Amino acid sequence: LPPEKPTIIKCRSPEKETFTCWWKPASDGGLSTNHTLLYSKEGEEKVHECPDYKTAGPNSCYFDKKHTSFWTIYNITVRATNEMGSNVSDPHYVDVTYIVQPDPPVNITLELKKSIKRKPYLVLTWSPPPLADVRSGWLTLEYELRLKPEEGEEWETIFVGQQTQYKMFSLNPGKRYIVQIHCKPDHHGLWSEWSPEMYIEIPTDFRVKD
Amino acid sequence: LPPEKPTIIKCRSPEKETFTCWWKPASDGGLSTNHTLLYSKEGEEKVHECPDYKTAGPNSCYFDKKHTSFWTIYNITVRATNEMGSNVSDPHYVDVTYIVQPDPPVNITLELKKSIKRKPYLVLTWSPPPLADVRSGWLTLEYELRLKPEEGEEWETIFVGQQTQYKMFSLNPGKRYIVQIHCKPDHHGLWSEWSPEMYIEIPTDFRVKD
Amino acid sequence: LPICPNGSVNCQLSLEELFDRAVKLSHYIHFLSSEMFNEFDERYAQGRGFIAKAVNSCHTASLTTPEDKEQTQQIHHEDLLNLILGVLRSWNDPLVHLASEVQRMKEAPETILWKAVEIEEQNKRLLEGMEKIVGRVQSGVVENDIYTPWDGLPSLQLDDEDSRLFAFYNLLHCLRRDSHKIDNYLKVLKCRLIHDNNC
Repeated sequence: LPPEKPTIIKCRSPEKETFTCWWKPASDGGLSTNHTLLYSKEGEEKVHECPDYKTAGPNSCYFDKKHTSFWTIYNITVRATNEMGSNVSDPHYVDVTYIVQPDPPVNITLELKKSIKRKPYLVLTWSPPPLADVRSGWLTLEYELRLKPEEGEEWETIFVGQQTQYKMFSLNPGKRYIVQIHCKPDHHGLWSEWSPEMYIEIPTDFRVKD
Repeated sequence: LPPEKPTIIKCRSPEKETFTCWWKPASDGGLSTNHTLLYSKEGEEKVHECPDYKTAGPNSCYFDKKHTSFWTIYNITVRATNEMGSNVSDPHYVDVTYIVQPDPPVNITLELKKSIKRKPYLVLTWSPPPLADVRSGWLTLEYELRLKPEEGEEWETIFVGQQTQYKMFSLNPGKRYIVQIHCKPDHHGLWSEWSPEMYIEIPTDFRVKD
Repeated sequence: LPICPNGSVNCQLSLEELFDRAVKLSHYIHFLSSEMFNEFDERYAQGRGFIAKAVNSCHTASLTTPEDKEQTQQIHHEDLLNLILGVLRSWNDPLVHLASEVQRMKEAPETILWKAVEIEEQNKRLLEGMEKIVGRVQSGVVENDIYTPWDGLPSLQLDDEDSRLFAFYNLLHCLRRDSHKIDNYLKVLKCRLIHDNNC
């Protein structure tokens, strides 16, 4: 039998300069199957083949700067071929601006402070992921943090816009909290992975005097 | 004695359409001295005299729209003359692009809102200064706000880019805050004065339940 | 938000999307050009009186570009777009040489070098985008005739340090000026064509 239809899983750009697409190979029914990624740009008849099947690992296509335009929509398909015939995936449309998924924020610090009236508050600070930080003004990021008591079930998520610092006031002395942060390009694009979990313990003697 | 050398103090444009220069008159040693502002524009041999000594008050020269060009260097000097002779200031080189200092933002409103999870947050909105024509895109303004607890010492300053609205999340229930905003042209120019102080009290019953 | 809801039938970026990206890019290019000029000025030009000499010496000075709000608003958008294209094209060649000549400078600071390379790349990208916008806005063929040649390479390679530094200063001063013009004109065009002058 000819191979089944392959499917394009996703395409991602880490910094709006290059992008990579991954596909799920068609089940090959035991026959050796090879895959070809083809793409055309909006308004152009010309069909091109994937410029680089290697850099991003198996079943992937990497578009370097030269092959990445963010003025156009890409129409991408993958063709699976074996000795009995071939089969083409559904078209996958890509606009590079919409598939930007940055790396998580870095250099996260948690510091416990006491306000003038002895109220404890937590100051979180962080930095943009290195790739975005270098191109500030080109890739503007927004941040969201989440925290929960260690044994708690529910995360509390707080959107903090473009700030890279946040003050938490309503904390319970004696509790241990888990904190994570992630980021996303300001208009279009996808949330990064969450940063690694960080822990902070609110000492009991920080009891708030009402 | 002929007058001493006058000095040009500064030149400013409030809306990137006109500009004014001020000078410090030379000490006149008791003799009546008059001042003449002369300028030439990049790429032109011709020397012009100040078009309007009146509009911006004493020791000033006002350049209306017709006499104001951007991306071009003005070479400006002031000459002081009395019956004993005259003296000319050092040349002052000005490109109006870099001397725009707008008026502060107006119509500032502060509104307290509760997020879905009963967390209090403050919504600030404001408008660009009336003189500034941001609608046509000729002038693009960026804003920065600062706030601090009433009895606090330290201002917290937040750059908010071109938005005219901002949501403040990390607020301390029961506290009274002072808020101010100022603005600057994108890229070049000077920050406006801060807007008048505004106060907002975060009610205590906004305390978050565990 | 599906990119192409009805498949590939007229599936293309909207003019608004194209202008959004062009303005973000022109803003970024000018931001870099301005920073690069300031860093160079601070490091190499203090007390040399270059500003007085850098008068009317940009290779694009012969292009008559609007110099105030009224002129910018009165010019037809197709003429302004072609003018932007002309200025961008006129910078392709000098930016290629700028990046390589900065590399040859004595302890060329990494930050200036990196910006020169980044600006060269982003300028080409903005040119690609502007050709796309002009093609969309203008029914006819994209005009290719607005262009001013640059003959400044020899002066970047002069032995006399003061003259060579002035040549760099002047080029960076002109780049800062022209990239600001492009950014400003694009913001006006976007408000005019996309937001009906109600930005």
